[in-house]
Amino acid sequence: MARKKAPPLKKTAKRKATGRATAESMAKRQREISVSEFFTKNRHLLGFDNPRKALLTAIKEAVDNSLDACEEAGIPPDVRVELVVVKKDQRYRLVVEDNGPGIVRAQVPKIFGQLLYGSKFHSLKQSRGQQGIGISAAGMYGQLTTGKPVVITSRTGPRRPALEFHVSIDTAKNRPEVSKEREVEWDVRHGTRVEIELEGRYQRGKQSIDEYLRQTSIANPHVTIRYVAPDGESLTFERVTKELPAETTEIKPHPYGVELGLLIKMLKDTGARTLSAFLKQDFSRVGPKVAKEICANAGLTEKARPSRIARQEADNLIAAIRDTKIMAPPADCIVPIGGELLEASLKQQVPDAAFYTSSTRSPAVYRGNPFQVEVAIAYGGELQADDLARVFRFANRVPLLYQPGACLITRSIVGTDWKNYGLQQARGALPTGPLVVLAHVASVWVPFTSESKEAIADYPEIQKELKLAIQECGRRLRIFVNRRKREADAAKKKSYIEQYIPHIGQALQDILDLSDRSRDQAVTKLRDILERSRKM
Amino acid sequence: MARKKAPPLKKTAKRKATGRATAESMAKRQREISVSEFFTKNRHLLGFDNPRKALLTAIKEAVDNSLDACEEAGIPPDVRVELVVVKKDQRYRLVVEDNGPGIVRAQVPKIFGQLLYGSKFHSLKQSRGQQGIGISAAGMYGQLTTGKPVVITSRTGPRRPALEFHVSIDTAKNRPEVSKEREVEWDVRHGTRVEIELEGRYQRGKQSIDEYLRQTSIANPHVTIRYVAPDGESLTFERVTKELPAETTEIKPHPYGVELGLLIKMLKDTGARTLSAFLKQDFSRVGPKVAKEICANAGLTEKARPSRIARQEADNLIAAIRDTKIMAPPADCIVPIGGELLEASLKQQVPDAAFYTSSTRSPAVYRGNPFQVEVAIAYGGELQADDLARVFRFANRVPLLYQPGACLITRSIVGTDWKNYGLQQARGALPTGPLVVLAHVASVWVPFTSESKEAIADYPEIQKELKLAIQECGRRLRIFVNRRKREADAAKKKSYIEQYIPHIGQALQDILDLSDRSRDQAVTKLRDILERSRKM
Amino acid sequence: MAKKKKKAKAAKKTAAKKAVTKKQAPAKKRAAKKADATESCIVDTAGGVHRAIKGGRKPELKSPTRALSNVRYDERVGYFELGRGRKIRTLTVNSVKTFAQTLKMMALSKELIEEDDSATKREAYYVSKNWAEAKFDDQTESDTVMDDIEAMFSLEGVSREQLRFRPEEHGGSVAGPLLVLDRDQRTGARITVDCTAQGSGTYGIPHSVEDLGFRTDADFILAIETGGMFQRLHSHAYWDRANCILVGLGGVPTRATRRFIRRLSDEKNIPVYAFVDCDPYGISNIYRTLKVGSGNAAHINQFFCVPRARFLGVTPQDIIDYDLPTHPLKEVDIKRAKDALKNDPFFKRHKRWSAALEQLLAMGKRAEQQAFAKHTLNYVIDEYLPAKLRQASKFLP
Amino acid sequence: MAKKKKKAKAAKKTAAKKAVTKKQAPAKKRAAKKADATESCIVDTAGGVHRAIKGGRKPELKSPTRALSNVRYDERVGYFELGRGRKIRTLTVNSVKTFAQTLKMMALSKELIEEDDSATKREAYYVSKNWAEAKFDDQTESDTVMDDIEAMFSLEGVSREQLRFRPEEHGGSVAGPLLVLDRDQRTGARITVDCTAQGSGTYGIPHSVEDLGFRTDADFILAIETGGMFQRLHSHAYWDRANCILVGLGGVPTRATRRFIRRLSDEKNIPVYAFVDCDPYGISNIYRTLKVGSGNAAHINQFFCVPRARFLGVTPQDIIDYDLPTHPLKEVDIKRAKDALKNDPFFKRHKRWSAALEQLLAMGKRAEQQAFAKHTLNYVIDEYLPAKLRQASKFLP
Repeated sequence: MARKKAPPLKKTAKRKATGRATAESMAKRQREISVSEFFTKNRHLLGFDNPRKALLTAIKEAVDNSLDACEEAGIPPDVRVELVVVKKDQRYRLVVEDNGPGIVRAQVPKIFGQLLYGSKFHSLKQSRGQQGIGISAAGMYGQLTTGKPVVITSRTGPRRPALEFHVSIDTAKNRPEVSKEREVEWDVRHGTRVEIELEGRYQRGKQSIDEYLRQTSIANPHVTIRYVAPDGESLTFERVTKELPAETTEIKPHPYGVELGLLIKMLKDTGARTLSAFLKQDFSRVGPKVAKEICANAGLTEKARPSRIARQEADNLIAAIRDTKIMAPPADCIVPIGGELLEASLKQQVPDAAFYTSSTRSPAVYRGNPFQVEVAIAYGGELQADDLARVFRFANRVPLLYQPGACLITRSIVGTDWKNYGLQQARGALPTGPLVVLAHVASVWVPFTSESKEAIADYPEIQKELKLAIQECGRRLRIFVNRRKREADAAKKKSYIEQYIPHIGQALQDILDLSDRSRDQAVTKLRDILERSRKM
Repeated sequence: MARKKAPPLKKTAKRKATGRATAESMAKRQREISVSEFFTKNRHLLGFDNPRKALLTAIKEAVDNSLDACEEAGIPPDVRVELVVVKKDQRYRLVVEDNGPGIVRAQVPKIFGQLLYGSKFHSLKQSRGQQGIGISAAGMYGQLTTGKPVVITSRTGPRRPALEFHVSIDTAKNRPEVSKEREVEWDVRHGTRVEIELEGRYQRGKQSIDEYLRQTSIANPHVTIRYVAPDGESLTFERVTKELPAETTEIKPHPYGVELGLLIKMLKDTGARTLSAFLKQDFSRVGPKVAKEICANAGLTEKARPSRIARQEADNLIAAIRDTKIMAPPADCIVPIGGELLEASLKQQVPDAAFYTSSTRSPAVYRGNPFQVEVAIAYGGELQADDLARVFRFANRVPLLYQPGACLITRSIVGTDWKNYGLQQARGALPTGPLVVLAHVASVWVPFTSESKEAIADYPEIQKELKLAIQECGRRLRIFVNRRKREADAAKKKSYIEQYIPHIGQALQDILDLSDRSRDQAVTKLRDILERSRKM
Repeated sequence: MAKKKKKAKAAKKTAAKKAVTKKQAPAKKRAAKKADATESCIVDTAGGVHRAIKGGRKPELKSPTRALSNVRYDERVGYFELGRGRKIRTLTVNSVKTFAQTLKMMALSKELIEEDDSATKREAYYVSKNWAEAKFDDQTESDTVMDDIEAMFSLEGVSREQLRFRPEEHGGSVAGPLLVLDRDQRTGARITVDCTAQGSGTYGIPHSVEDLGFRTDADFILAIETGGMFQRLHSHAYWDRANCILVGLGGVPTRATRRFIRRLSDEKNIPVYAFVDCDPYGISNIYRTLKVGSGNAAHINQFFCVPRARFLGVTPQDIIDYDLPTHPLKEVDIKRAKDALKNDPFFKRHKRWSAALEQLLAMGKRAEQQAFAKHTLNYVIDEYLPAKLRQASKFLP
Repeated sequence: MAKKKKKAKAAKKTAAKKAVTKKQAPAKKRAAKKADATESCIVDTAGGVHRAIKGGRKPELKSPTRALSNVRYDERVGYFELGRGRKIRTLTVNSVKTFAQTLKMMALSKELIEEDDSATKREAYYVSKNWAEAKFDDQTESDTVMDDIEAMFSLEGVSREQLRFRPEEHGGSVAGPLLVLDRDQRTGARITVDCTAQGSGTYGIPHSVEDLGFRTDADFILAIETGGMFQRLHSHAYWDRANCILVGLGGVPTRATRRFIRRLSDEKNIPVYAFVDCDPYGISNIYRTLKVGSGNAAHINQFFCVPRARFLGVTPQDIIDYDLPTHPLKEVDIKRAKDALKNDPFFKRHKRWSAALEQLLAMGKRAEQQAFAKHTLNYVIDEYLPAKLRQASKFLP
């Protein structure tokens, strides 16, 4: 189709009077857009690109929530996941049930029926969920594709009733709508059960639900997961330990991670009366001495009223913070899985390797956020020797299944020179060999490359820790491989001596016309000499 | 650091009483998260990953807004972009000024101080902005990194005052705060001027501001852009035409693009009294006959009250729509640049090629959304012959500078067999040769791979149109190349005859001992024979 | 003109006959006659071109189609023969340059004959540098034109060596009871070279063997693939013990070596036994090429093939019978053998050969002719060759 | 034992002297002496090993370090000499296999000397197949051991050929006024081979030239790179006109050819002129190797280098003086020339050579020796060589 020619400018002017817009007419069309509407149109940003991925994402969000809740309440999680076929390859009903603390009545609608509602966004503490989007987005996707509300059953204690809610989202307002609420019989003491009907496609294999749950169990050795697949088969991943991870504490922001805009906001919102108090109360690791130093560096008095700090002064404050030496933030806000458990877990899921090891790094900091890295490897045995190494990636104990190439973990493994540890490796590729590498990044704020939380973004501080942990595992691997090789070598050398010394005797006899006796004496003597040196 | 061992389960129970959370204590921490807070923490989703990209993204959002506004008002856009160094390589002030209709007083704060506020999100109409995020996100980024509000100056007509606003965002509430508003002197008749101070890094080269403006000018031949760079140098991209693109009309959604969730919402919100009227009023391309057919297919009466349609019935309705043949949506909601203008524009920016051509496809539809594809190429002349082809990508007249590898346009060019058109091409790569390829996808809803709008997502319908347009250009290119080659061949043959026939004569003389006269006769005769045959 | 043509034609016939003659003629006389005949061929071809031009027609040159599809194998003839396929090259605007170069090259050939000189391919290329625009830009161009001329004249029974274009490559080495009748390079006087009188050295075959004569009472010619084996047999004067002529091929034999063996075996009517490695390369590339030629250069087979050749060894069965050390067949070996079984008219024709190749493939192994050293260094002289020669009638064809 | 050792040492000294002797001795006698000396070397080395074992020490073998860093060039000596760097190989658990194989290989060498036979590298590899576990798994292993032995014995002035390991490759071709004194392979009787009496054929240099004698009154030896040029000069009996001996190298000369030229020029005290292509390959790889040897095989240079060689052409200046057709220098040519200028002690030592290579690089062109055909085919005979030889004293060193 040829382009319709636009009218010349004169005509345009005329048309303006009749049809084209003015500032006033445009103003009338301006409207608020709700965040639900936004994400409805942009659902790929949340991991709901296609029916297959949507199914996995929904399960992931529900399971993450269950685990976070159980752990916060100090309950070793028992999670049951069931997937029921409504219409094969088109529509499924997803059920996730936990033994967690349950949810109080008033919160249920908002948690499941409003995007950007949650407890973790503002707190600096290690948890699976971060943004308060996940589970409500899953519900919204279900609603959009099947029209059905999310069904939540919750009981907060044995003596309280179990309540069932049917919750939808009013996307135009980003507000929950409860279409049904009733008491029901439920034979659990406390816990939450979520049912979502959604469009989806079920598939086994590499990025499947089975694989996700299996990896979840590796990174969460204290969790038991029961899974009933659409075909009715069930699968149980048993916990390796009953010990819960240590409780994490919430921390205040560290000064190094604060930008000007945030600082101004904090200055405005603080309850502190003086700048010095503000710095000490509202930040990690700022004591009287540090506060004093910051104020001095910024050319501000310690007694200054925070709400009166001007923009330019705040700017100086930022510069002053960067110039002041401040201790790294406390690390008890993050809890690694731990070497022993990680190895035990890996052994359970990858049982046939010959060698396991792990390395847990000390906590470190990027942009003021504490984080901690741990790596485990399994090597040899029945593992495939001519494939590329398999990689399990975790962030805050959640497996990452998509976008390995975009992920800092993969890049750190690829960027390590595995030839040093006796493996083959093509340039820019994973090492080749009977190897599984598991890496876990725990942080109060894991920097993902996108909101669908599939890959960890490039931060040099995190990469450094990953590399150090990988290298430590690699060095132990090299020791193992070398010991194996030495054992084989020693056996070979022993047989070498037996095999080849007689030939030396024979050759000497041929060249020097030795008697048989001389020859045999030489052979015996030579054997002694070599045996002696071998044992040294 | 060794992992702190979690206490055994018994102790946990005890601790629960003291420290661990309960449903009630958790409930207290639940909070709403504002969309501004969300995007502050996830600013890479909007294209503010790093200072260099942030600068470009901010300019892009401001220029997009200016162009959209001017066109809607029927005014040929004159846009002035100025970048002032506040602190080299750290902080810049960006000024974008247009001759558009201006913005009415009441709207200014919301447009610049609230995310997800805009006029285009709900309308199916081709425009640059879509979501109402861009310019306010740019302002928010500026505020976050420099603490300064956005300064907007606007005049809606020659007899109205010019108003200056200082607007910030209250990120906790996603609401604007106006810190200053005043009348100012401004010597323009109508227009808008936006000033943002922000952290940034200025760089020339591939993904630079210069390049973005140059490409914008290619795709918008009706626009004049003046650019003052940080070093004070100024650059002007003059318009090629004063004709504005034809005005686009807004369309209603097409039934094929509607999902169940949206349909239910539309049924609830409609003013229509009957199902038949609802279908006819609220959708494109549904007349009485089609409405009747849909109702029949769904097993519903035409008189049914829309608000009473149950979920299951709505589900049937969706199935019925998919089974009914419905005309493609009207195409006047999208306006291509047009072959002539595209070639003229390309010629202005890539002036030294030997050959230009373009192809504008008829509008087509993906998921109910009309779209249109156009492609232009420049070839030969002074263009670099041994480089890979250069690619200019556009979506709704906006240049796409980042993520070429993730973009459907790039993939369509790579997936075309350019050897057919006389170019070299390595497997999986762009063709090699003196070639520039420009592709533009216009649509009421361009599917981007991320909110930062850098690459077009994979839709087979769009890919097909892209390929057809590329192939049409390719075929014309082949004709051009072949004609050139033929002309060169003919010249070469003519000179061949002149050059080599004397040698035949000489050789015959040598072998056959001919006289000079015989030799010359043979040469003359042979020349005749060959000239005759050449002309046939 | 007509007279000239008749004379040329007669000469041509003689040349064709001479090329396969078995009667011995004094070298000088034969050489002169051949030169005459070759020159006539050139004149005749150029005359045809000239006549066409005078008649207002586009001149044409005719040569055989060079492709496996235009080859036939007849056991009685003994080598791959050219079929009837011909390619006509018409002088057109596109081919005018090549046509001119072809004629210039023919003129050069005539000049060489008249001056009793010869030139290598490379020299011919450099000569062309004086042809102004008609010069060759690189040697692959001139080689192609020369190959075309060779193919064209092969139809007249004239070889490239007769056109006085000599190959660049070395000839093979010869030792044993053979007198080569040649001429002194200085005086042109007849001389005789005694191949038993070279000491530990050898007689090196010249680049052109057309004008040589032979005198010998050897029982057979032993054509040997490797320099190492040739040297062993020579240094132990095996040629004396077995009354044979040793020819060291040094891998795939050069044109001069092939033509030397062909002429010697034809004129003296003595059998040729090939002694090569037992692998598809030795069997197919060396032996098969020596005996029947190759498909894609069939136009030269009439000059270079040695139909009398038989295969002494190493055979696949020898690997078993003599318990030879082996190497595994390589990918390329297996491909080559399978290809021979499937496509090669020679191996397809001879059941015993097909069986031998199948046996080799089944074993998956190959053996080198020097592998007999495993037993003793001179096992090949003391045991293997005598045993084999006692059953020469059973050699593979 | 002490007695035996003394005797061996004396023999060794003789051998070392003989290797550079210029006096002519009857071939038979010299051959026998050499064999004696070589055998003594082997016995002496093995004796050292045996003594070490008896003394309870780990036996050692000493060989020269084979690296450019262990090479020196002294113009008076005339070739790259080995430096003082030595590598001691101690018998350890790790090296026991190689050590056994080395001694077995030395025993084989002794056996060959005693039986007056020789073996190629490949034959030696096959002989090892009888060594049970000590056998070589592939020929690269046995080649390495043989190279080590060669290096080891080179310290005693004993060459690989004297150890009776003969190369696989062909020797070069010879024509011209030269009588080669040799023995009949059958009877061992003295015979003389006349290199002017081979007709159009040539005398082929045997694989081992140690026992040859020479008689000649030629003025010089002309060493020619390409077969085509050699054949042209031979077929026009250029050797007669210029009273020289033509040696066709056929590219980089083989060990036998180099040793032949070396012995002939040394014993008859006649100059050697190299006539090769004008490119870094001809200048560096062919001429430089012929004259002074190469850095990484310096242990054999004492046997194979021809310090008397001078460079006749084609020189970079010839390209200009004779207006030769050229080809552009290839990447690899440029790299090779730059490398020679920077690292090669020979070219660094001779200013004229550095200048010539610089000239070549500046022109960016190369020319082949057959390029003279551009003028006329025999221009090289009629003009170029005579002109050059009139100023032989100006040849590049």
